[in-house]
Amino acid sequence: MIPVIRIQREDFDLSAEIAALSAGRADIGAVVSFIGLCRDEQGRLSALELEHYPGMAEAEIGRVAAEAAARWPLMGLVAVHRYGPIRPGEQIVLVLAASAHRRAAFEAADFMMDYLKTRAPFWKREHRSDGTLGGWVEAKTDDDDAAKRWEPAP
Amino acid sequence: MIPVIRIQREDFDLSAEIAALSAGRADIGAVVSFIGLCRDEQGRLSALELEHYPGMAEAEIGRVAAEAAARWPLMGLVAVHRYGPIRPGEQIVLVLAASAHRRAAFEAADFMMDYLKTRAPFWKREHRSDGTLGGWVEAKTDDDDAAKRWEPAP
Amino acid sequence: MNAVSPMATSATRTVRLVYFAWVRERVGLPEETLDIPADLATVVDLVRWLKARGENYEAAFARETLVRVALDQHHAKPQSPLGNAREIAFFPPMTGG
Amino acid sequence: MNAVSPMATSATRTVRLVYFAWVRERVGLPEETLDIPADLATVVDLVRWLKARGENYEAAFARETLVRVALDQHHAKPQSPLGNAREIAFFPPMTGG
Repeated sequence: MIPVIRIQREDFDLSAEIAALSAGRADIGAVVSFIGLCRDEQGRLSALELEHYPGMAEAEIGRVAAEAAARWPLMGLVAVHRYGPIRPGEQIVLVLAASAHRRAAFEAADFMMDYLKTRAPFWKREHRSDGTLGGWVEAKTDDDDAAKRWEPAP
Repeated sequence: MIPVIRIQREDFDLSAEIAALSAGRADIGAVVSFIGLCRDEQGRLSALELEHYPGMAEAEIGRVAAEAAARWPLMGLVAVHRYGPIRPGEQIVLVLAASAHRRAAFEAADFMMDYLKTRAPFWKREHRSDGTLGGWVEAKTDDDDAAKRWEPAP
Repeated sequence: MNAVSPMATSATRTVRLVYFAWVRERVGLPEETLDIPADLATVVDLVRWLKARGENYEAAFARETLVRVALDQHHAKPQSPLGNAREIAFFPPMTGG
Repeated sequence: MNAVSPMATSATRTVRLVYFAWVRERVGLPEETLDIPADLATVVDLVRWLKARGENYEAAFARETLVRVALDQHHAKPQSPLGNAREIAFFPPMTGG
């Protein structure tokens, strides 16, 4: 199983990604997908600008994917993360995990998102509806806590 | 938030369901979807035949959806379950949960699938590749255990 | 025995019984409308009454605890009172999803 | 002080420093190639050396613990040895996904 990892400016199509993953095979029983979308925060935002660290973004998501593949019996794993300006309602990130059974697919997708949030080198900046440039979005300690769920108990 | 629940013979399209869910709004930050597919079990199966209890299938999935909606702050919830003959590689079931944040979307989709497995009145029968009629698929105690994860600790 | 008068025991009510999957195959019918004794209190009482009706029901309910029941399209338990349920469904543990 | 000869302290090596998000804005550069003293052992040593270079670095690393680091595109910690890293990146906690 070779994970598919892409960092791109363009939008992505979930159905096409699932079709590519499952084409010509009948051993997949469960596909879990996550899509992260840009919110307008009650109309406050006109866009998010996503900055990333080219090279490391692919490498780091690849390392997270390799961990997921080692941990669950996956038949497919896809992570697509966009950069550049993204408007409210648009898609930012996609994670897809396929397995014979649902538990592995759910856990792997959940794990991927938690680690992508805390380890993938992307930074969001707000553009406000009033035309001004907003601040950099602050990291949530929630996200660190979420990622810690996957670590072995001390 | 009114859950969308459909029991149908025809296939479904995930991207279309997500588009319908999120059309014209920019408050959704996370969409988690689950698709269950028919496996061929190493070539042993030519199809699964899905029998259901019309009326109760919609009603029971509706009750599970209402529980999910009471438990998580959801902005969209879709469950589509097919019946009739389904060939390996084809889609059987779809669950979609949308929320402002990923944790609620993941948990609600996971919860929906666990309860759908143990409470929705559907039964699978195997049709074998050698042309004979196989047996009824037996329920897994795994599925009961999975559903119990959501109950309050005794 | 005074509490149960001959009139009460002969009283019946009409219910629709529906069967699915291998329960349906063993009973040999997808559904039937039956007059059942009005004094059957619980699901288990009904199952035992059905088993006395013939071998097909004996076969379907051979392992009573394996068969699930719904009263008017709501899941119920063997000890659940039948109440005024008009549609009673018997089926194996579910395997959808 | 005998252990540290003048020659050793004047030895340098060339690294590429890259900055992202508000670290980039405060430093005022997206990247730069610098000759750093070869005896800087850890990330913290490098950060303190950078802060002595100017106010822009002072501002970027005002709260040292808030800035994250990657050595040759692998996450590292303040106490991590610099080793032979050629590309050293500084950035705020990530907010992707």
